[in-house]
Amino acid sequence: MNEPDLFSPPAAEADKLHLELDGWEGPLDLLLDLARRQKVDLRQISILALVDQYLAFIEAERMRLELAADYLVMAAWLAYLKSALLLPREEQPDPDPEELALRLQLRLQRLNAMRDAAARLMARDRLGRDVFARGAPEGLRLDRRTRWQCDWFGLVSSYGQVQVRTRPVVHMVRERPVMTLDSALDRVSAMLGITLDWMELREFLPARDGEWTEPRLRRSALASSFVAALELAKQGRAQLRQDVTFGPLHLRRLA
Amino acid sequence: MDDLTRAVEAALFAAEAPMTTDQLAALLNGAAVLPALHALVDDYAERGVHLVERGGRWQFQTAPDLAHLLRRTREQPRRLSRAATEVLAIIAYHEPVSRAQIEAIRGVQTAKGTLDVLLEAGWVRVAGRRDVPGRPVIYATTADFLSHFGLASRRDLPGIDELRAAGLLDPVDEAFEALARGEEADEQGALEKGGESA
Amino acid sequence: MDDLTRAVEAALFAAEAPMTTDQLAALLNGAAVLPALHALVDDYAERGVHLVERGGRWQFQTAPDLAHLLRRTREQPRRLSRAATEVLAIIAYHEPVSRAQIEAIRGVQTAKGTLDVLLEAGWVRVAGRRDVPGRPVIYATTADFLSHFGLASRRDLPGIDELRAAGLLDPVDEAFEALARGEEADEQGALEKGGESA
Repeated sequence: MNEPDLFSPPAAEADKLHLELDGWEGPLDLLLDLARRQKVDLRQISILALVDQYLAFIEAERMRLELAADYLVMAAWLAYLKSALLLPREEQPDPDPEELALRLQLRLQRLNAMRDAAARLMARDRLGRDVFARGAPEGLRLDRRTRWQCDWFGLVSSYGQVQVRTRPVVHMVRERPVMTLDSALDRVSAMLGITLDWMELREFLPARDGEWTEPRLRRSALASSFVAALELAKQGRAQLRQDVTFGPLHLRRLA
Repeated sequence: MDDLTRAVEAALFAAEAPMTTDQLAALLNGAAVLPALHALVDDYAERGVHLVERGGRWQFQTAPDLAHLLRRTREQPRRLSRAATEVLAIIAYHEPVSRAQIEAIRGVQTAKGTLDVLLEAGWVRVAGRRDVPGRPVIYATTADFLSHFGLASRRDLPGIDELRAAGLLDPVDEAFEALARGEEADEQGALEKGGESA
Repeated sequence: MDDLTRAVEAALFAAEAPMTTDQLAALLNGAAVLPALHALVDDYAERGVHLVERGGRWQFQTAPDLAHLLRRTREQPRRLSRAATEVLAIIAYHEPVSRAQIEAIRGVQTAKGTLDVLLEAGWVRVAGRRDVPGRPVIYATTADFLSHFGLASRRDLPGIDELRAAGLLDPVDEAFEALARGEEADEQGALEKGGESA
């Protein structure tokens, strides 16, 4: 032992440990508890004595309970630390065991500081336990009231809308020239009978003269002829072909 | 302030309900609390909080003259819904008018809430009951209505001819669309379109 | 007592929760309430009820020395487990702090329920995420925490200045580096005897 000050014998050896493992939250907690039993400033604690206490405790408890793995891991690590610390200084392995011991000491100090802080916090005059807020506050009431908004124009125009909506309305449906599906069907099937060649759908429409120049009527004729073509294809009387999407539609008689 | 008075003060402050002198005494190991109560009443007499006795029970309460500070009203502006605006317009043009008449003119049923909103806004009042079977309530506009809309009297409302001249009797697609979308139903809850009164 | 002071007194008395100076000012038409608050603190200093500031919020509460009289009628607040009190202390003294940091100090994993209890009590809140890989959630204390433990601010945490001065709020690595560099040779004198720096 080359550092006798740090590794002095435990101050409170007399404390016999009759403790349940459940009492601690993990090995660090147990170590801190053992360290506190030395009744010295944590900065002057003997790490070696602490290690001995921990190992002795684990050994004793091992007989009685299934020790949690982390307690055993800590025990193994502390056993290693102890043996490293006991080596002559020049033979000490890397990492430096005294550095490891110091780090352990720093951790214990920090946990100890927080444990003390928690105790002091809990001992304060606490609201609802030691001091009390007003038991039955009257409350600061905030009444919300809606201020409805509407302007003159909104009022008057909505009356106009009511009048418009409820006034009797006469609907006139203007007659429109159309090519009916029946006449398109007759026309397309008659024309298919003339040839076996492919014909573009538009070639089935009536020639552009007289009323057939009227664009709306032509659109109607095209639509009806298209439906007629589909109908004939369905009946197995015609064949349809379209080379590209939106391209011209061709049809021919199915022999 | 002596310890007993301090204790009485704290006990009443923290109490969830007014306390009798017996309750206070029991809490404070049988002390005679009445002198402490009277000392506190005097102490608080000029403050924002008073100690008062009501039916043998003691409690702190805020000074009555400060009530206006502790009860605040916040106004929230909100646009009148289309349905409510229509009902208001119909009442204004046709008053006094019953709910059934309003529905006949609008061509749709009117949700209960719609009239309530107008009553709450202070623009419509109940103007009695019509002397017909069922004695339906009839509605009319108020003086507040006139002043809100800047009208000297109901005669200032534009007539049908003026509405037509202003283009306000042209069909407004929007109005139909709104109805079709059930906008009123959203606003008014249980509103049903196309009521039987049409 | 002037009217503003009376009004502040009444407002805090009636309020269901502690109030900030801004909330008070808003209630009292923008008045400068701080002088009134300080006057009231002095006024109540010797009474059974005190006016206190907790994390920027003001509230009346009973004097701590009367606890023994008032406690018996009350339910005890929930007892926290030792784990929960330690976690709470670590969060309060180190905030904002991640779960991993809490666990590094305690040397043990934190059970799921432990943080939940503190969050549910309203003493701890999630204060965002740390901008490091994994973006861990970080925790901090709340204004209710300060109220409950009678702290005007985190600076009032018992012993926080001493802990900070002693480096006990710094992580082990930092403390170790500092010791290795001998920067804190004076404060940590005792450690040097055992440390490798001797």
